[in-house]
Order: sequence, then C-alpha cells, then structure tokens
Amino acid sequence: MTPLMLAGLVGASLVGLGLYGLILHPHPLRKLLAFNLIGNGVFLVFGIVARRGAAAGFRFDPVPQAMIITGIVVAFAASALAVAIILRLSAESGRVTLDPEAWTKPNGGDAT
Amino acid sequence: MIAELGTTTPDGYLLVLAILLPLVGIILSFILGGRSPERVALYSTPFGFALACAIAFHVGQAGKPIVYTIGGLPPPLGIALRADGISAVMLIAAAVIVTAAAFYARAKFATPHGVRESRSSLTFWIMLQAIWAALTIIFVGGDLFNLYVALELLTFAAVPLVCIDGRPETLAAALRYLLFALFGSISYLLGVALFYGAYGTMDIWLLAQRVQATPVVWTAAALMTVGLLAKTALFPLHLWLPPAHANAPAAASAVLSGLVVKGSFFLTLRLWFYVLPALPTDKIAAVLGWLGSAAIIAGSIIALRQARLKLLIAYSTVAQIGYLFLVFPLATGTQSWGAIGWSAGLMQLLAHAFAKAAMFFSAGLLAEALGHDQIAKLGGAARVLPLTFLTIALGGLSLMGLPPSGGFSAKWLMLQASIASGQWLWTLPILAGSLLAAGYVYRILAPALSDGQISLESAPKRSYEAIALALAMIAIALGFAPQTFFDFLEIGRPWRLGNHD
Amino acid sequence: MSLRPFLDVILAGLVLGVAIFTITARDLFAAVVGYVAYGLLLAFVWIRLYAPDVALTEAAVGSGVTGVLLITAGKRLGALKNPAPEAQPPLTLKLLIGVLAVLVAGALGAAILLLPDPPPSLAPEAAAAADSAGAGLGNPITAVLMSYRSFDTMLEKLVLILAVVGVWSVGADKAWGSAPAELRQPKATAPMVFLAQMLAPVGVLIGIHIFWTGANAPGGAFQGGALLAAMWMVIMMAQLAKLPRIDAQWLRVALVSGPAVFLIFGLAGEVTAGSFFAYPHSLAKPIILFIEAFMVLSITAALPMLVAGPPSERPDR
Amino acid sequence: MITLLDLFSIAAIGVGTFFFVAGTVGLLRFPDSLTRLHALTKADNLGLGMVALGLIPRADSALSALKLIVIWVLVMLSGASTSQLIGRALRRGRK
Repeated sequence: MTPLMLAGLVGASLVGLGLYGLILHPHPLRKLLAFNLIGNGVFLVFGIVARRGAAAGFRFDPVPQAMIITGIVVAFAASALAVAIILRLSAESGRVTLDPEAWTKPNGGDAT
Repeated sequence: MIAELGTTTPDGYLLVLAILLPLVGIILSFILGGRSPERVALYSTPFGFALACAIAFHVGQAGKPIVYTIGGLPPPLGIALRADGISAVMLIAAAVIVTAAAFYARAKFATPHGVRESRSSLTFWIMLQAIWAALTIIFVGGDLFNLYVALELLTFAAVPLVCIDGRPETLAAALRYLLFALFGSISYLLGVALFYGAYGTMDIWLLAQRVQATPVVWTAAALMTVGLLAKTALFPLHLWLPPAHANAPAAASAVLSGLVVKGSFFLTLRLWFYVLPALPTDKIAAVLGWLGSAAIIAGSIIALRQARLKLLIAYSTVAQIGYLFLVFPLATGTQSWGAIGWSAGLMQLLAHAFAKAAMFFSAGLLAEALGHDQIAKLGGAARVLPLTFLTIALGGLSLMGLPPSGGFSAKWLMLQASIASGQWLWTLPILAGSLLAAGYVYRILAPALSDGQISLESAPKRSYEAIALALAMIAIALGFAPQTFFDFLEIGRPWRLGNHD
Repeated sequence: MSLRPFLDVILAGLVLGVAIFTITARDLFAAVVGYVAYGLLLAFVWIRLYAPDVALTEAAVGSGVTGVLLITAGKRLGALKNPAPEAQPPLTLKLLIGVLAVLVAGALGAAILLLPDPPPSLAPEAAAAADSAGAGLGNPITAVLMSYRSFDTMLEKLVLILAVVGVWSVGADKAWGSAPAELRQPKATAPMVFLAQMLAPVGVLIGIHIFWTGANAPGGAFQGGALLAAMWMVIMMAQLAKLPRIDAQWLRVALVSGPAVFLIFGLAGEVTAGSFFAYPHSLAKPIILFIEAFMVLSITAALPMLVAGPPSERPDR
Repeated sequence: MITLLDLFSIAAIGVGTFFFVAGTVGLLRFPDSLTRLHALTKADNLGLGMVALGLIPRADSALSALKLIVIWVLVMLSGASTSQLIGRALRRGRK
C-alpha cells in the first residue's frame, strides 16, 4: 500500500465519517465538528492530487496546495461564524436546537 | 473553435470593474463605519447597474462572450472571467433587485439618531454589497475554484442577514442555513478537486473540451450537483429555506429568495450545460426533472397550508425552484426544442426573481402596516392597502403562469418544449403547479378582498409600495419579451460555439 | 527506510481512530478535545504528503486557533444543562445513514484510485511562470497564491472580513461598539502571564520569520499571520493587553488592510502592467512581499476577532 | 561507517524515546490527573530534549541546530505553563 493510497483511504473515510455525524448528530456543535472532518477529507483529496502532480523538479503540484490553504482559511471562518451563532442561541434561549418547531410552540421566546 | 475564450477581449475590463465595484464598497463601508455604509451602497448601485448594462450591450454587439483573463495569465494556470448572454441578463437582474432592495431598506436599516453606528445597519449594508459582489462573480466566473470562493462569499453574506434581528428562532434558522450551505460548498469543492485531479484545470471552457464520461467525472459531477442542490434548496434538501427566508427582514428575504438561491442554480446550469456537454446526461436530466416536479407539488401543497404570509411566500419559492430544474430534461440535446427549453428555464429564473422580490417587499410592508402577517386576519386589507395588494396580485399572476406575464411565457415555453420533445409527462407537474399556485395566491387575495374591518398601525410610504410594484411590473413585462431577447440568451451556449459536434 | 510504510499505516490508523472518537464520543467536550488532537495528527499526514505549507497552516489554524475556538465553545455549551436530553436517532435511521456514508466514502475512494495516469499537473507551467510573473519567488505556492490565483486569495481575505462582521452581528444591539468578551478571563493567572511574557516576543519573531521566509521556503503570509494572531490572543488572555473595541478605527483599518492593499495594486496593475492584478515584471517580488505584509496584518487582526466573538457589555471584572 | 557522532545520536535519541515511552505508559496507567501530568512533563522535557540533542550533530547547518534547541525550549516553556494551568484548574475543581 503506497502512502498515496493510504492517504486516499483516510480522506475518503473522513468524508464518510463526517457525513454520518453531520446528518445524525442533533447538537449543532457536533455537526460543526463533523463538517470539519468532511472538510479535512476534501483537503486530503486535494493533497493527493497535488502529490500525484509532482513534476518539473517539484515534489508536488503547487496549485492544489495553494487551494488547500485557501480552503482551510475559509473553513475556519465558517467555524467561527457557526460558533458565534450557536453561543448566541444558547445565551438567548438557554438551549441549542435546530428544530424550527421548537420555537413556534411554547411561545418561543421574544428576546430582550 | 469559433470563439477563442482563453484570451481577453477589448471590453473584458468591464467584468473586473463590475466585480470590484461592490468589493471596494465593502471595504469603504467597513473602514468608514457610522452612516457611510448606507451611502456607499446607495451611491454605488447606479454605477453597478450601468456596468451591467454596458456588459450586456457589448455582449449583444459582439454576439459572443466577452472575456478577461486576470493578471493577463490565461487558463489553465490563471483565472478567466467570461460574460455570455445569460451572464449579462442575470447581472442586470441582480443590479435591479439589489438597487430596489437598497432603496426599500433605507428606512429600516438607517442608523438611528443619536448613535454613531448601529449593529443592524452596518451588517445589512455590508452584506447586501457582499451578496451583490458574490453574485457578480458567480455570473461571470470562468474558473470552478474561483466560483467556490464566490459561493462561500455568498454564504457568509447571506447567513447574517437571516438572523439580523437576533431572535432565537431566526438564529436557529440561520444556523441551519449555514450548515446546509457549508455542506453544499464542501461537496462542491470535492468535485472540483476530482476535476483538477483528472484534467489539470478548473477552467470551465478548457474542461468542456477535455471531459470524457469516466467514473471520476461522474463522481465529481454528482458531488458538485448535490452540493449545489443543497444550496439551491431543491426538494428534498429544501428544509432550511422556509424558516430562513420567512424570518429574515423583508428587504433581505427578497434578495435571498429572488437572487441568492439563483446563484447556486446558475452554477448547476454552468456545470451541466457548459462543463459537461460531452456527457450523455439524459438520465441525470430526468432525475433532476423528477426532483423539480416533486418540489413543485410538495412546495405548493405546503404553501397552501401556511398561516403566515411570509412562510407561504417562502414555500412558494421552494415550488418555483422546482420549475427551474425542468430545464434539464427540456433543454438537453441539440434539437430545436432544446432552445425552447433553454429560453423557458431562463425566463422562469428571471420572472421568479422579480415576482418573488416584489411579493416579499409587499409582505414586509403589509406586516409593518398591520403589525402581523397572519393570512386569516387579512380581512378587508386590500381596501386599505390597494397598491400593496395590486403588487401581490401581479406577482401572483406571474407565479401562477397566467398571461400576460414572464411566468406565463416560461411555463408556456416549457409546455411547448415538453410536447415538442415528446416528453409530455413533464406537462403534468407544470400544470399542477400552476393550479396549486392559483390556490395559494387565492388564499391571500380572497380574505383581503372580502369585507372586513381592519385598522392600520401605520400607513406604508407610497415610495416603498412603488418599488415593489415596479418589480412586479417587470415580472409582467417579461411576458412581452421579443424574440431578440431569447436570441440574446443563446449567446455563448456551448453547442453554438461548435464544441459539441 | 522499510519502516516507513508501517509508520504510515500507524499514522493513518491513529488519525482515523481519533476521528471516529470525535464522531462517536458521548460527551460534547470530549469530542471537541478529540478533534483538536486529531488536527495535530493531521499535520503529520500533510508532512508525509510533502505539503509542509499545508502542515503549517493545519497546525496553526486547523488545530491551533480552531482548538481555542471550539474548546471555549465546548466548555460553555457543556456546562449548559439541556432540559431535554438529546434524542438519539432511531437505529434504522442510523443504519441507513451509515450505509449512505459508506457508499459515499467508497465511491470517493474508487474515484481517487481511478484518477488518470500519468496525472495532469500544472507544476511545470507554475515553475516556468514562477520565474517570469512571480519573479524570483522560490516558493511556488506563494507564487500561485499571490500571482496566478491572486484574485482567489484577495476574495478569501474578504471572506474573513465578512466572517468578522457576521460574528459581530450576532451580538446585542446595546453592546455594539464595545469590546468582545470571550477571551477575557475572570482573573489573569500567574502562569498565563508568565507564558505570555516569555512566549510572545519569541513567537512574534518566529511569525515574522515564517512570513519572510515564505517567499522562498515553506511558510508565508497566512502561516506567519496565524502565529502572530496566536501570540496576540495569548497576550489578551493574560490581560497584558485589552481586547480592542470593535469600532476602533485602527482595528477596522488593520482588518481590511490586506484586501485593500491587494485591491489597490490589482487596480494599479491595469496601468503599470497592462492587466488587473498583474505586476510589473521587475518589481513583482517586492510588490508581492509588500502586499503580503498587509495580509499578515489582516490575518493577525482577523483570527483573534473571530475567536473573541461578538461585542459584549460585560464589564471587565 | 559509524562514527562517534552517530553513536552519540543513537544513544541520545534512544534515551529520549525511552522517556517518551515511560511518559506515555504513565499517562495511561497513573491513577489521577496530577500524577498523569507528572508523567507527561517528563516525556515532554527530558524525552524531547534528548531527541533534540541527538539530532543536533545531524543538522546540516548551525541555524538548524539552533532551531532544534529553540523548539525544545519553547516546548518546555509551554509545557510548564500548561501544566501549571491544568494543575490550578484541578485544585479549583476539587474545592
């Protein structure tokens, strides 16, 4: 098994694992962790593509690697925004749920 | 190759200017703060509109796409921007709706007196410009990774608008929207990675020449499509849309429903018609058509059962998005009916954008005037708010597909295309959707037109009603679009360029 | 040499094991801690893929700054008593989704194995063009980020700005303008102050070094900026410096300086080099480094602001 | 040819590895957090120090040798501080 195949296995598994967690976990922070796992899996696929493209004296193709760095930054920004909303939600209502029905029934909270 | 799409055309700089205008606006708004964001946004809209018109003019005059390679570095290494017929039309539509939203939102998102800067005002004006910038890139982008960054820009701009009033239910709606959108972008990005791994480029035009029907390409296309569908809220991935669009302030809802979901749909079009014209796509087109049909039926039926006006309009968006996806079975292939299906899809895209923005604007005015938006308590409202209900009626006309309106043209052309292509089965959801739309529009108008005593909390300003009415009139006017308009939409369609022979 | 495959397999196993733990852990906080550990392990995978730039980014942002963000959030949410215990999804649904996940992973794995041979690569073009357009940048990734894909890089910095505005926007109306609260500790502890005093000067030096060396070796604006951001966070946590008010003019200017300078040079390129976002040949390297310096500033300001959360009225205690 | 320096490297890295293994075993086997912390710091400080020391003769320049030492010092610094912080948190938790 070559390192590349191994990395491909890890990448694909991370995407699968993350997908499972993203759909099934009810807690938004757990969903966020799962999303980050998918993200890492995707970046690994980019990394494999970059490594395969080794040519012209480079050990990697710089184009996909540059894109991974852009991707990591964007994923972090997304996590920060999500965390801010989650924390605000818990502070406003004392609970964290994504179920829209939960807000409409028990006179779901006029804030302030 | 008829047109060379890898080199800059003389008028290509217009594309960069159209993108940079809102970007500069964001930066200025952020640094200056205070009351400036509002002014920056309002003053830049006419320029943006002018740029969009200039682009359309040049595209029409050249009869082929205009191109700009950024930094003078052509693909595969560099990023190209290209505007064809549909880009130009969408740019104008976006400029009009963003301008309308900006003027409509002036009162609600003005910085209050006695405050140097307010939270909702700064957020709204920056995010509005960001949505505009992201959409502009999406409409003219020629590089799949660049388009990914634009998609993320769109997400980061749209989500805070949903929860701008800070109530828990809007925060939950925004969070759900964010998670769906993030899933969508990451799935899209995975597809892009595979495309690069297979063909060493992300340029749409170069890919179109290289792509072959291999398992890798199918996997990449499937991943990108699922991601884009999640962002477009196509049934059954629509769950995030109604709470998000219904809870946002009206000015934001109009932009979200009228434009933002169209951004990811536009990329779905780009993917299947521009990147993958070489693939045998009949089966995929059928699947997308079926999902679209399910969306029409399910969205309309749920819309019928809503108690709140804004939720009804939001579910109507779910249904109308369904129509858009009928373009896939109706416009694939090179036969003449393909062109009819293509025109129909684009007409639906435009008509819905204007009609839905007008309806959300009206719903917002109505909620402010009455203090609620419960449909059951609208008795007699049409007499006190005639202009607002005229707008809702005109918008509804287009949603139902009654002549004369853009919605009618779209649905009529879809029927023509499905019969001409022998796919008569698609006529069923088209007609059923129209009937159901008639049902939910009737549900709004019937109580409003009935007798009843209703008191206004405050009368809406005439100018705001006029903005909504103007958009509804555009949706109607689209029904009178001449043949040259449809010819314009054909500019730059891949098979006309000769890639597909 | 022959040991390497074993080490690779162990590394892959560890990464997957910790990843499975973060998904399956019962406790929210445990899952968060697992994720941070997993991020560090992942950095090693990047080293093995000959991606030191990515490894640096992953270690600094993917596990470092994200770790602070998530652990703070996990601590606050873990302390929160959820009145209704989270309903476990039914077993059939779990199975169904499990099968779906396996199918997706399988299809993806197959697609990766089926990528064409010989693989397409832009490395030769990038190398050839690095001399002309990127003029003397020894690190091809910096050349790609700052030259060929400069438009992406500029947009990505704007995404960061939008995220900052988005994070601020979920605060309370009344608190608008004041400083965020998240990084404030109730009381600065002696070890924290000691750490900040000892680490920060060295860290700042290393951050600048990583940025500067990024022109020719692994590193660059983002990695250097992330390290500087971490140092600023440590200083603020030790209460050696206050969190800035979000309406502070210098903060706003620092945040947008990267994309703004980028835009100015991008526009100037039309005049000086004949195309937007092109650089005049002889000046390419200094211009790129100049723009990058402001991007470092932007990143140094943006990352702590993203972690610190919305402005808050809570007074300093 | 194995030179004296190579032998030194092997010995130092071997000792370092031993401390890492011992620290890890301690982390897994010790009964409570404070003792585990104790085991961990041994691995961090001594283990890493020996490994760094062993690698110095193999560094290709004086600068990279210096970098190795800086890494060791930085890890010690952050290790010591975090141990202190964790210890404090534990003590507060017990009260």
